[in-house]
Amino acid sequence: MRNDMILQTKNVDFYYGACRALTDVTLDFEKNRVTALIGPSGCGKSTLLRLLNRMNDLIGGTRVKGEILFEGRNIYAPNVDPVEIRQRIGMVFQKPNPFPKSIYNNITFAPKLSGVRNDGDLEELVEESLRQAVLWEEVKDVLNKSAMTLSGGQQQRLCIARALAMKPDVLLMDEPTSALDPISTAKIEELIDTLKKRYTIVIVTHNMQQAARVSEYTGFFYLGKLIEFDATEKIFTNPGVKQTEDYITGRFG
Amino acid sequence: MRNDMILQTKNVDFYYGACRALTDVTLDFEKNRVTALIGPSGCGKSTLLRLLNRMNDLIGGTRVKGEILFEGRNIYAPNVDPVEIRQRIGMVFQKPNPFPKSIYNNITFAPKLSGVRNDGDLEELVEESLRQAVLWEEVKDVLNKSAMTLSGGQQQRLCIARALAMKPDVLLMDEPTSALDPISTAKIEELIDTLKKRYTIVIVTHNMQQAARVSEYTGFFYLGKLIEFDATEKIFTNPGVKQTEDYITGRFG
Amino acid sequence: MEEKRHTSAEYERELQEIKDRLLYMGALTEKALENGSVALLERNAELAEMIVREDDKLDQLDVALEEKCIRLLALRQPAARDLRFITTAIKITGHLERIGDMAANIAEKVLILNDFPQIKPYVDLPRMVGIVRGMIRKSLDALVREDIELSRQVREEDTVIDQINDQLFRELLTFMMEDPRKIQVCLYIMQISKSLERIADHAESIADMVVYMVTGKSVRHKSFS
Amino acid sequence: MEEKRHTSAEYERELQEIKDRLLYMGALTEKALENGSVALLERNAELAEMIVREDDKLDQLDVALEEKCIRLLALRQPAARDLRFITTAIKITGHLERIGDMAANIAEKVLILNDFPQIKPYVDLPRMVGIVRGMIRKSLDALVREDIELSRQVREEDTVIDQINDQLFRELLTFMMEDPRKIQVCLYIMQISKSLERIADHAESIADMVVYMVTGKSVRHKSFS
Amino acid sequence: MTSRVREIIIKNLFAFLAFISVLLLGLIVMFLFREGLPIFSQVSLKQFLFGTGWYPTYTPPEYGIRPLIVGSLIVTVLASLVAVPFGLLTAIYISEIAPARIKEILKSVIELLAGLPSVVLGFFGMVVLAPWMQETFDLPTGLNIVNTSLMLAVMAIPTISSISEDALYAVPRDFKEASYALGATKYETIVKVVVPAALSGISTAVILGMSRAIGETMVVLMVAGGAAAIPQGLFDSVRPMPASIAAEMGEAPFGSGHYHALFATGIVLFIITLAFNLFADYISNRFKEEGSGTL
Amino acid sequence: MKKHDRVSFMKWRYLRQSLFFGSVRLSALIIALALLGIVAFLIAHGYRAITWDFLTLPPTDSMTRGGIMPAIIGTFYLTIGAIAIALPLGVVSAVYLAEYAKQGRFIRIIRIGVNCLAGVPSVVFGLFGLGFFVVFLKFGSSILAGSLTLGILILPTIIGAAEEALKAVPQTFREASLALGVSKWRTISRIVLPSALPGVLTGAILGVGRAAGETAPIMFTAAAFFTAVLPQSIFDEVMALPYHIYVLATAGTHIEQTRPLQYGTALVLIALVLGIDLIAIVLRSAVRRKKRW
Repeated sequence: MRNDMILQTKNVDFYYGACRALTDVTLDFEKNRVTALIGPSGCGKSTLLRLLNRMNDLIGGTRVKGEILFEGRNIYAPNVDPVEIRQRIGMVFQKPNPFPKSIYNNITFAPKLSGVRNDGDLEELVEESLRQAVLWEEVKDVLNKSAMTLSGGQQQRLCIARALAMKPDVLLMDEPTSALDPISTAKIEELIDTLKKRYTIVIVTHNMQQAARVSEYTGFFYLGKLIEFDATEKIFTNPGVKQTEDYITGRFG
Repeated sequence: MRNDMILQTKNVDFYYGACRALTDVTLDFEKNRVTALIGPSGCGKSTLLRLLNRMNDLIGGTRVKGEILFEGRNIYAPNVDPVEIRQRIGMVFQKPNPFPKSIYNNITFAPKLSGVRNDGDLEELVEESLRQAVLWEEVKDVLNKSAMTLSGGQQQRLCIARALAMKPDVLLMDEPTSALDPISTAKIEELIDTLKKRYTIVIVTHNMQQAARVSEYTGFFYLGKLIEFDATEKIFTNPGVKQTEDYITGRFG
Repeated sequence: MEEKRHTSAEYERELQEIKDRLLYMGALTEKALENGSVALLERNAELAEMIVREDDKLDQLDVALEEKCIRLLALRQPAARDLRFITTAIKITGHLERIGDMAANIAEKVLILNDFPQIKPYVDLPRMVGIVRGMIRKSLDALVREDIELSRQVREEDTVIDQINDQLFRELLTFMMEDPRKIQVCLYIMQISKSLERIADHAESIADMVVYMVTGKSVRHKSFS
Repeated sequence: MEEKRHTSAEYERELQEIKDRLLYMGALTEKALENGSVALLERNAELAEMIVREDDKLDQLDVALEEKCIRLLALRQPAARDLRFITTAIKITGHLERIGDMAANIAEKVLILNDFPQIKPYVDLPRMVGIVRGMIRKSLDALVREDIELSRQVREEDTVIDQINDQLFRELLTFMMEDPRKIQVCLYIMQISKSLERIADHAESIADMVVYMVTGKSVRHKSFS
Repeated sequence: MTSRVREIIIKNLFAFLAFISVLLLGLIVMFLFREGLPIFSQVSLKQFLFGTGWYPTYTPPEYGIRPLIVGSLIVTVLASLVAVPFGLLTAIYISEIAPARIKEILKSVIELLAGLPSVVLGFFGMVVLAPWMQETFDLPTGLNIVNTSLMLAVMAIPTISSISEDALYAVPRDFKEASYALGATKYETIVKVVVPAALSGISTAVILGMSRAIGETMVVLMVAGGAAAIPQGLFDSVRPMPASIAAEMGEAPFGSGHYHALFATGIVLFIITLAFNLFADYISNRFKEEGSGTL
Repeated sequence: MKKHDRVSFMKWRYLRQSLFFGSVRLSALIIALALLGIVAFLIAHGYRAITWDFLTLPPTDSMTRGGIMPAIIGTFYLTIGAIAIALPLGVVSAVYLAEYAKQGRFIRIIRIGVNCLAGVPSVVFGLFGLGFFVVFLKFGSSILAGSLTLGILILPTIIGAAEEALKAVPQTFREASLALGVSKWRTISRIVLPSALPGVLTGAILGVGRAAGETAPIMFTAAAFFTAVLPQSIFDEVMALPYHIYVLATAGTHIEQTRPLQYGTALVLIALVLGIDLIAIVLRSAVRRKKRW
């Protein structure tokens, strides 16, 4: 059981300056499972997500207490290089954000920098990543076109492919469909379903129904605290905490 | 029956340049009811909404065919002033867009322009509009503070109050909650429910569930055509057209 | 469903309406049973006929309520407790409708019985009716108050009904053996008793569902078989 | 549910699974009825006991399937046809479970009957079992194929079953009057017949629900009362 | 590890290079004071600022720069009176009204106008405007306050116009849509919504335009006429501070009182423009933080 | 309001609009005409002076005849020197401000420093150049001193343009790159700077234009009244076009006679400066059209 927990947070507090954004969050993420984080705006769910690959480093004046273990190692230990962590823990953002480069170069950008030079390897990587992101069939003939010419939904799948090209273990998704229409959303959700066989996925979503549809585990956050964490089925049919129940059933009062 | 139809579109085609965005849309909006327009991105639902108060006039190179009747009068007739139409048909946008003015001045902006000068009248109007938008209790002591200091959900309710201050007959809402979190969304939905007693509401939404929750009638658009229009209950439990059924049940193929 | 109001007053109202309708249906079945009991004791054919006629009402209420529940499922996407409540309501309305059917069956048998001479004073049947009515009321009260204790009581009473039914069966069997002319009458009484026993089963099912609704855990079939 | 695939293959799979489970439950009840019939004809106590034991299985399947449906309602927010299918499935599984209970009841009666001498060759009961089994199969086929015509057939067969049951009742009543020693045996046979009649009712209910599911219109209680 | 070290080195190197701007500003202040302060051994600060006589080559010399300050201020104010309405209206035209093609062209025109070397403008004022004025209004000289102000206005208009236009352009489309949807006309939308929302940017534009005018050298050197006296009318010649510095520095012997006085004038000029710039900075920052909420 | 009142009120609202639009259009027209007028006037008076000799010969006869070649060369040297100093320093500063600096006192100081530097009058730069480079560092009046002075003058322009260009690069690009496990410097050098390059270039070119046209800062630091010989090292004085105009127009002994030369020189200067600006404008609009984010 213990070994299946690829990411763990232990009593994590997080501060923006003097303001505490997360309080005592302890949460285990199981390997090859989709875990959804839900809760109202400002509840800390996105903050937690960005702690998991040290993206919060980019903001000044923040402070982390407690431990975040990735494969048992505290990623906030002083000798840990956040760059390495981010290579192992990929991220997909709310708005699709491909680079203004060709589709091919979008995918190869990071692998090239981390030392993959061989053209054959790169081409293979591009195809594999795009196939995994179920985009290959749509773009295989236009790999040299700018990524900006793709539709919003395609761009988001490209961003997922780009993250996959680094062969990460974990994929963090920060409201990956909130800028997309229902059809693109459905495609991304279906994609998440196939990806979980190979990756551990943590998804933050505004949309409770989405959490219900895609995830195996759900954590409900409120005011910076983890109120309840359980199997998604349990959370949505029979939550253990009154606050969760109220939120799930729309009693925000 | 006929008299209850405050807005009607008759065989409306709409073109952006050479591209036809709407094809032969004929649709009646019943007075004091909430009508939802749903469909995938680019299906024409927002386009139709913006035709209803001539907001599309602001974009160059567009062309309207067919008639749009407001209380029986074609609003695209040459002698009709769009400014007057917009005073009778209010609009609320996707992103809350209060003016960077005080709350008070946001509400009084339009009434002042249309000639309401008396301070007492204006104050009354502000209170009435804010009360209708269920915002009065939250802001009555800070009417002179900038509207920008309000939260997203409050801003959107302010925008609704601002539209109500013109005492319109119809309120158009273009995905009014897509930028808001579930709690604010629930508040706006509840507000829509109370507003329909006095106003006719047309709402465009990405979120099928939202259409199900708030509306009495639903129109499903696909590729610029109105596929099905019926009571919301009918659309969501037993739609008449296969395409609608597929969309409603998530079979986007 | 207690303290916190749903942000949508309309939704809250609709949930309440479902509860009210269920209680109303429950009251109708109780009334039918009471009338059946009275019709039997007072040999009142008119009353019995009315019961049969009124079963229609319950059938219509059942269809309407089920549609309401499905509408709510389609338009509101309820989750957790609300979802359990609505799916439970769909099943409960079916049980209540069945109870109504049973009551009508009983009334039909009463009509037939009234054409025969009474073989002995009716003691057990009125007693069963009293218990069964209490079970229906308690099971629905349990639903409304989310009271698991009431559910437990209903379950206990069901065993009482089963015992009475068995005992009555044996008693009637003896009557039949003793006097073959009484066979037909006894058969009808047996059927009434059996119907009451089945109503009690339905009431127990409702009570079990309440437990599921409140706790999210199924207790059905635990005590069975 | 035919041509177009749902974008979520997982969802489509789960819907299919519900269908498969319903068919499986239907097959189990049919098997139980068939075994009951055999046990009766061959006076096979062992087979009858097995049926009673196996009812547990159906009970568990019922609970599991209902939970699956509620899970799907909570996690997928189905609408329109999918929603009608799932709510229908919740009710159908209840009916199938009840049919299983009836089959077990029949088996219990068969066990008792086996202790008595046979009063006449069983003709009507096996015939009823045959028809009822067909009704169960047809009602579920109607569900899977969304075939309203099959539903109509089920409805017609139900009247046949009602007629056989009535006729058997009168016949047995004559037997009982003629020879009080046969009263007990006849009562049990009556109960078996009644159980089969109730199973047929359940099958008809299932068929009616299929009509609702396919057309969105309720036909229940239309032909009743 | 090496990549982390490299990151740290790069960051600190860049910080140092960025700090050079501040060092330069410090050096400017230091050298202005180093060369300018010695004058106050000859004349008091009060005499220097408020003295009405600027006779640096007389014996004994007089170093009163009040006429120069007055000259600078008057041409700046007059130039602003012309440049602000023109600049602002043009900005409104470009950002709100003009069709796309005209908009592009006009923006380029403004930018080219900004790029016009001041010496050319001075030259133009000197050889075209001055003779014309002299003749038309029968003046003793065409090199006067009005001429200077007009030329300075031409210098300031692009600054005011382009910064205002940026500010207007930055007003979200949402505001305009909201206004139109409420039944406002285009004029009302511009005047009541767009301009107020851009007011902080427009204020910054005006201040920076004035700052540009007051510090401008070549135009005032060539067109103002050079009279170091407090002017009595709008057609008098003046000698604004930059003109005085530019004109006389070549002749002032190194290390002389005159030399130091010119540097001291530079200090005054520097402080005035610094004040303008800090004020503009303050305005744009203040509104950035609070939003132009209660306008 | 009665219906009649409402109609006339609407008419009043539209009248107000027409008046306003009229004045706005008029002011835009006047400004466009001002530029056209000045340029047209200079062309009309100066084009006759532009000959091959004018462009390739040094001035002769106490600058009453001959060409302006040394001034063109001088301006070229000064401008190249200025941009060589300001561009690297400006871009690096902008990168620091836009990418590395977090909120704090240090960055606030730098920002105020840059803003103030931008507002310093050009003549004060001249004074500073004189005091620091010419006198204190003993460069004398030279290309070096002039280039340094001009470089400092255009530094804030370059920083501003570069920072703007960097800020226009969507934050999401940086996040995307960092989230892929790419280090900060590589994110900047591979993603941010290439995206910002056109903007930086535009800024640099505009800086060049500004440097070429400035007069006051070089008056005391680099510009010679007259030299017949071309500069041999960066410590030599040079002639420069702007200063040459000023000299011809104000300090010459035969101001009226040399008018054609003045017009010609002015024409060459504006052709140079406006030409450079035009390149920047065209480049920018081309890039904007291509840009998709």
